Amino acid sequence: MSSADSALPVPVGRPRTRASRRDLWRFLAKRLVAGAFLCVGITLVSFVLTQLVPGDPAAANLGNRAVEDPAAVAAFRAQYGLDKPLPVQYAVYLGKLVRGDLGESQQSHRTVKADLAEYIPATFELALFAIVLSLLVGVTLGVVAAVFRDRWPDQVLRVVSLAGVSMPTFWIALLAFFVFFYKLGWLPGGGRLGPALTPPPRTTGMFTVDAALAGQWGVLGSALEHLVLPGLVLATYTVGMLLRFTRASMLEILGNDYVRAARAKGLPERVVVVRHVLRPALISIITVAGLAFGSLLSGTVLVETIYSWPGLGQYAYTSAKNLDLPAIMGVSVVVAAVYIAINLLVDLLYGVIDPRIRLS
Amino acid sequence: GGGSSAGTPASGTGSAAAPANQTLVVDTTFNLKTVDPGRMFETTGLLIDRALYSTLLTFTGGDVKKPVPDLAESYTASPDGTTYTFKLRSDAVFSDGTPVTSADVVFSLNRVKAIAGNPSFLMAGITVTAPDASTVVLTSEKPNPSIPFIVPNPALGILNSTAVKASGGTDAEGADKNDKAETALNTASQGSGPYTLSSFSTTTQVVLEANAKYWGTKPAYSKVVLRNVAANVQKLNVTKGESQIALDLSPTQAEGMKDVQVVNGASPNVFFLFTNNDPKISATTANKDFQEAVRYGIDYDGLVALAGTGSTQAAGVIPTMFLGSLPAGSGVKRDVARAKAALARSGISNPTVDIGYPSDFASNGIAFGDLAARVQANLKEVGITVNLKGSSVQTALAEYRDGKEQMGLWFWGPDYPDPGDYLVFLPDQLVGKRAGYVKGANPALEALGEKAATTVDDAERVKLYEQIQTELNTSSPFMPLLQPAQIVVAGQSVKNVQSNAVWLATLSELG
Amino acid sequence: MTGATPVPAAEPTLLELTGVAVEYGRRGARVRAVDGVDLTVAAGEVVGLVGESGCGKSSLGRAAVGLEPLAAGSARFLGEPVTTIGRGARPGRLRRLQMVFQDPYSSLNPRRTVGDLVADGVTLGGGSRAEGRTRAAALLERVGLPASATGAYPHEFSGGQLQRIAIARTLAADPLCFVADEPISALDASAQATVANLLSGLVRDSGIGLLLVSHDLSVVRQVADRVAVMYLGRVVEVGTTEQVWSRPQHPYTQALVAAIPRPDGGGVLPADLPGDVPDPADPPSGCRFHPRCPIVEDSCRTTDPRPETVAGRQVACVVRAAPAARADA
Amino acid sequence: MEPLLRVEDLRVELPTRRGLRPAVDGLSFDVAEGEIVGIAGESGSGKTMTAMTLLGLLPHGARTSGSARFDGRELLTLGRRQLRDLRGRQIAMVSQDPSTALHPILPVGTQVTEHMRHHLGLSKSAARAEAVELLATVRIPDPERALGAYPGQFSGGMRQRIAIAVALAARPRLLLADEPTTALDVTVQAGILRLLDRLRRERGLAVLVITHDLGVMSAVADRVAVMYAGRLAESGPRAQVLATPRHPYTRGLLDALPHPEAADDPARVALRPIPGSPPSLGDVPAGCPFHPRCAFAVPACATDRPEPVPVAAGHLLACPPDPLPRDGAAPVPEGAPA
Amino acid sequence: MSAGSVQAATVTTPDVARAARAPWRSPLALVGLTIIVGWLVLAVLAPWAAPSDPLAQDAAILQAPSGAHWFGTDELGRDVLSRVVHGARISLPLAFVLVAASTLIGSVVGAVAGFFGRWVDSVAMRLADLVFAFPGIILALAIAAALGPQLRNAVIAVVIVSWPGYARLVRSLVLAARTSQYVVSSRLLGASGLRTLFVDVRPNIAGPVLVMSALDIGNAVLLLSGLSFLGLGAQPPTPEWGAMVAAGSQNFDRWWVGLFPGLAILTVVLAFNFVGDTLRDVLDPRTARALRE
Ligand SMILES: Nc1ncnc2c1ncn2[C@@H]1O[C@H](COP(=O)(O)OP(=O)(O)OP(=O)(O)O)[C@@H](O)[C@H]1O
Ligand SMILES: Nc1ncnc2c1ncn2[C@@H]1O[C@H](COP(=O)(O)OP(=O)(O)OP(=O)(O)O)[C@@H](O)[C@H]1O
Ligand SMILES: [Mg+2]
Ligand SMILES: [Mg+2]
Repeated sequence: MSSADSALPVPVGRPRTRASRRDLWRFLAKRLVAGAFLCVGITLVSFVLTQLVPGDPAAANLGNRAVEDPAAVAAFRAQYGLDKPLPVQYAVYLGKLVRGDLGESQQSHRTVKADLAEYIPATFELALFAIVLSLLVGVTLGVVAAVFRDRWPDQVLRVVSLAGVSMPTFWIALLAFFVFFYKLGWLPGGGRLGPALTPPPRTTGMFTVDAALAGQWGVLGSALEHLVLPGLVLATYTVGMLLRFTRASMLEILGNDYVRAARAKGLPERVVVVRHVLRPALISIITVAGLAFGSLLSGTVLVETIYSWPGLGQYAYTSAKNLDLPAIMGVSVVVAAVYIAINLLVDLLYGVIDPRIRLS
Repeated sequence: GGGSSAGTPASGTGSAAAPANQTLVVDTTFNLKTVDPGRMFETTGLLIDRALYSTLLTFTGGDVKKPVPDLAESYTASPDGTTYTFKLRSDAVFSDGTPVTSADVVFSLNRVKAIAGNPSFLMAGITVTAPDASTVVLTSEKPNPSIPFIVPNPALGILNSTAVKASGGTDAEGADKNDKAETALNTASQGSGPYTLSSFSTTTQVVLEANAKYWGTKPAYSKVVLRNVAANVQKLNVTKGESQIALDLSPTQAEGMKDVQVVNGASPNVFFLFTNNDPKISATTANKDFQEAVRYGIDYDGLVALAGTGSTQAAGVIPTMFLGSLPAGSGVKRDVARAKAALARSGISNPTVDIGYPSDFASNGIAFGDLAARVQANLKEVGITVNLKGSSVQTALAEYRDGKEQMGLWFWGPDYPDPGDYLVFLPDQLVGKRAGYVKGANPALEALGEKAATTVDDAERVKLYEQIQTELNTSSPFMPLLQPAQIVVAGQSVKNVQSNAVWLATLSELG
Repeated sequence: MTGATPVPAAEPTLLELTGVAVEYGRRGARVRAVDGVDLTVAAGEVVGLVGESGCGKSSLGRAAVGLEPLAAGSARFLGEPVTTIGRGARPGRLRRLQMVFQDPYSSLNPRRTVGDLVADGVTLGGGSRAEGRTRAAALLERVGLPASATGAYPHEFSGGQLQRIAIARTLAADPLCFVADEPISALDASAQATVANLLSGLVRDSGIGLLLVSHDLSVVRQVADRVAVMYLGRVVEVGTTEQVWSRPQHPYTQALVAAIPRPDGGGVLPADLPGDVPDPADPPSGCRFHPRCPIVEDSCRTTDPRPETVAGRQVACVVRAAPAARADA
Repeated sequence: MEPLLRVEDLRVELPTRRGLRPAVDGLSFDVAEGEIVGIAGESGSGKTMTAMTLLGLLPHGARTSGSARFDGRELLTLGRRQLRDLRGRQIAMVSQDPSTALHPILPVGTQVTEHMRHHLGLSKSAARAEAVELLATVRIPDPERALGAYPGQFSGGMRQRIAIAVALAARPRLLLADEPTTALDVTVQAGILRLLDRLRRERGLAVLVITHDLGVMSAVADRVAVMYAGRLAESGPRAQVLATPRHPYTRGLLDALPHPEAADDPARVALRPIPGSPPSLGDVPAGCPFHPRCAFAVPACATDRPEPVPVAAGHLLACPPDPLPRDGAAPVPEGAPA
Repeated sequence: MSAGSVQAATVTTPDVARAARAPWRSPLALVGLTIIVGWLVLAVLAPWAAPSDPLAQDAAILQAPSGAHWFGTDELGRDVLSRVVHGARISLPLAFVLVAASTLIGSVVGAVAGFFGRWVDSVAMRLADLVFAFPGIILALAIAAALGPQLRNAVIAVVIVSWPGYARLVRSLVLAARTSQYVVSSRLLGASGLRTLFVDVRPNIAGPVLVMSALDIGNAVLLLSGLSFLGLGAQPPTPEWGAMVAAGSQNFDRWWVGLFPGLAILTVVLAFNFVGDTLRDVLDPRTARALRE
């Protein structure tokens, strides 16, 4: 062989661990700052929105008689700082927010933080159950649809997924409730636990987890039983969404040269599909899963109301109805924070899955 | 006197006595902010606080016409109706075992007043004193014959003053800012009632446990779980035995239920319509002939049918179960011809008016939107065009309270079970003003009202209130429509199920 | 062959690039893709620009027509500066400086008819629609397509035809000079030949100046009068096509020429140039080619060579310049 | 003895909207051990489909006929399992674009070893060791570290070397190289061509090189087949086909290229494109598919399907008129400028 | 050199033509289209097609489906079938209006953001972020609560919630198109940025936007009926499907009151999704991608 063929050493792109770690921190810091601004924006929007409401929080939260009593109204206004000019109210709110104080709910007479601490885990438990379920079912079926592209399983799944995203959540929730609880009696209706049971000692606030931690298997069973119906209902939309999307991104990737190359290597089809196709497809699936989580939160408003699930959705609904300003703003901040966190998580997961992002 | 509020069980009750260790599951749609009596005035709070706190007087079963002894074994009223002296019983103790004294009563009642919260109006103009450890005197500035009907209110439940003070409670001036006991009271109750608070959430469930130190008859159920459940689900739960009591079913929902007791009480809520008497708001609605046209144009029977079995036409503004109510059947009857004649007399051609109502609100299973639509249809037959202007309860309430609605469709729920609470409909009073019914609109009626407010004698009072209502039914801008049914549905095992007009049901009486 | 002399610049210079630099990226991570390039294009002249992938040919071409801002240096067209394209319309005088892109499929709007696309060149210059239409038909025939093509959409044509349409579109603006960025590398062999012939024909017939960017030296050789060879953002050698092809001076040019396989059936393996183009963000010190250079000397690692005349053309190589300088002395 | 790969009268029909259409039609060629055979032709002439047929990776609904025997086994009728065992292990592929042929998010190590372990049953460490050796063979600097790196961290030329390493990992006997250098710079291309040449010499690897670049063909192939519209136009030893092409299409391809051999010609000769463009799948003209573009076409060309016939030792030609001179001089078709 | 001939011209296929042919290729789209047309016809002919006045309370309440009342009667003795049929007159036009409004607003904002860039872009996109950070129904809830529970306000709420999707899509398409070679070459020929926006970019955006709108109609129907279900949209006695389901949910065992309006929602949404999904396959497989950027 000619000497010219002896390649000179060429720098292989070296894994830039140190630099990339610093970049990671910078990236995180940037996202967090942006997130903080978003949160402030959100509070401003919800503040303005609630001011638009023609009603009066005092009227909404004081009784019929008390509202006619100037002393009671004044006391109420003073208690919630409603006697101050609007910009001051907002500034005071922001000031407290920075210190982690979300104010006191006018409906529950508790700090919004305490309320949220109770409701967030409930919703998180439900949403997590639903999203995990959707990911398992949606992604699996999406893979099946892609593998069987244009053949009957694909056609069937196409209808299934479209049906999933077309179901009115509230209707399917009622239907499921009626059928599985009332008619068949297979599953309990509403609530997080059977009435005879006391919630497990609080660690995470998620009954299933807490019950498991405390070893209270009966409670765990009941908590799981209660999760099933609302969880399934909540998941119908996201299963459809993820199925369709998984199929699309799988197909996009199946068309790539590197998949053909993997097949040409004689790898078993399972390895090709899982390692060479699904893995890169996960990058976009994760994005959609993040979006799906957002739509789940929307779904919780309806589902929690129907299933008496004491969570964020119900809280948001009742606060909006009662013009409970601190609660509405608290919910908004939390939801925005969740949104930011999920986006961040999605971005970080990209890095885990995709070395191109991790390394650049 | 009117219809009995004590319902009769729809079907036979179970025979076996409930075992002492049984749990009672009660489903209700929570309207609950707190169980601190000083701040509480919502339906669910009343239900719970009745079980947690004893009051000076109380009502038993469904009878709210007759206050009976609770912590006070007896009381006397001064003839002028300004001073009420209560004698406390000696054996009553709080749940921590300390005896109930007059100091606790004074503290509790003063605290309600000082906090200036929702129930503070109950104590308006009333001062409380304790001449000795077992005597409490309530003195009112004006004669106040309602006091025996006010003190049973669970908001006036008697707190263990020592314990409450220890957790930051105060009855002094400035309690609106300084009283910090609410959180503590939402964690553990400090009362002498049949139950104690075991766990509390304003949205999920509240658990009560029998008060081991209760001085009265021990309740049958050792534990009560109140769950926040929507009415439609309550029905399923109680049918399936998942709960024993459902408190919020509408008549329609309760119709035809099998294997449960349906206790069909009457609700003290009176739905009414008003046409604004203020010509500045609407010259049309302020017109007397127009008002008559509306009054006789409405199909009261149709509305009652709409409200479902158990509902009745409200003969006057005072509900049947309260003193002074008009006899059933004495209400206005529809007379389309008369209505048309009145309309013709008014000289207004093609009257068009807006009607305001809370469109997102239903009470006793009746949606205001449905009622309004009915009213619209009724009045159309008379020749009046009604535009439905429903809005969210908060928005509508604001308009209503500001007296801006041309026509309004609302209900009045009693603050306490006494006809005195219904003087608000008179000119220049709370509700009267909302309908533009101002001072001087009916001087004779106003005089009657003043007299009724200070009369102590029951027979006299009944007469006065009947007169007032008849006058209202003749010339006021108010048209009482109906009194819906208040239904308690209970499983077969529960005994002594009665519906109470003030606090829905007395949990400690259930067997 | 005597031609060691540069092509006399008898024709007026149309495009003049001096010290052009193009940078990408944000502060902190700036990459200098083109670094101080001098180049001219005269009327009726085809200047070829060759080099390995990523060496900055396209960047230079884009900068020359005002599609990239200059980080340094100047680009002048007919003596006036080429302004970078902004949000508004390009100044009218620059309309005669145009560009043809590599990918014919993406340089024509798929939703518009070929006729409209070509007529753009006329109407955007203030011509009427009718003028545009007649001109479009004429130009399509000029590039060898039937006038009836005006009614069709781009997807109805093959790559070679599309490239000719793209050229017709450019011609509608009556360019004096244009830059063609790899106009034929996406095409089949025979379509390549068609388009290459079309381009060189245009230059000869209309006296248009052409800067032809290509990574394929053999194509450039076929079409260009002069060739500039780029390496990592710099021009390392400029000379007549003949000089560069037959007697390359710069070691990089030599490697480039030697690596071209010849389809003569001879079975000769082309010579290999080991290594890769370094990262432009972090160019080697001294001569940028020195890590891969077969004739590297110590001074190459430190001295950044300036273009000097070697054997009748400009070469930026310390080693090659040295004997020339000695000879000159 | 039969050569390693013998393709005879291969026909591949692909599903189109208008039904099955032949993408490869009556193609025959051999590849012997240690031999590099080139298939040339314009875009769409069926080169890639030929390779895919050999791997059993045709699109859904494709139909094949004829025969393709590898080491005596008929590939066209092999079952899915057997085909899978053959792929990578016996016949491997390197495809055109190194930036897409390697999986962007799997480490190089995985891509080199996964099928090695599957086919050869090697342990993880053994496979790694072999992979290191292999990467060294294809001249990847610092192979140890390269195993943990991702394709994106390498330049185009390096990636193609890695792709070749991946193809060679399970020690195949035949390498299908589909335009292995098209996306690369000439300098890098030279390195890859040298690598292929070395592999065949050192390992006795048989290589089928698919390309439209006759320069590449000329550099590495021992024998050359030229395809047009799915049919064989001409095939034979490299020197014969490229230096003295007999088919007008081969000639046209050569003329359309820049003319390095005219290096001494001071007056540059204009390139001579083949007029028209290749037919698309589905409307291949009857008779000789090239006849509408052929300067030498005779009436019979439009009707009679030309079959490849031997015109010299190992030289097949599918052009009955056989109009070109035998000395390799460029002919002058009528109408062309002298 | 010879003149290349124009290849046998397959029919020119701009989007509209392709979109129009889409349903005939896919049975699902055909089913969807049939359902939509069916509902539209019902909506137009409702006064004649419905057996009775949707507001007339003249039957016995809560009767099970029977020959007289195919879908039974509701809690006020109204004919459920008539109400479901009349519901189409509310949901369908509103869904179209809604999507048209969001599309218009979103496209304009997106185009302006993409075209002007810099702070205009930042402001528009931060606004969009703000909306995205709220789950749709929670924001709609807040808006509907703030403006008051009325169908009109619910529509406004849904528009506010859904325009950012279009803005992002259009912006990303504009950004992509802005650097595309055909836009650049127009720019070189002297077209201003604005002109290319209309001449070159707009037709290329139409497809994806159309797909998104088609897929969004279903979502709009869902969101709107969800708000009505919660009591924040249509008010009684309006025969709106979501509100009817809510009414039906008050009496679970009288399943017919809520089942049929729910089915109506499902069929309409499903039909639009069938059509939208097919359109996406035909017009733009990458809408979903662009959406995320
Ligand atoms: N828009 C851009 N942003 C950042 N870097 C860029 C951009 N365009 C080009 N570059 C970088 O600038 C350098 C020169 O790129 P350019 O496209 O000019 O090279 P080229 O010679 O045209 O290459 P090719 O032959 O591959 O087209 C490369 O390193 C490239 O990565
Ligand atoms: N999946 C497919 N389905 C239908 N037809 C196809 C498919 N893939 C390729 N074809 C068609 O088959 C014919 C042969 O394609 P092939 O890819 O083999 O050509 P090629 O010679 O490799 O061309 P290129 O040089 O462009 O790679 C072409 O007309 C092509 O359009
Ligand atoms: Mg380039
Ligand atoms: Mg190919």
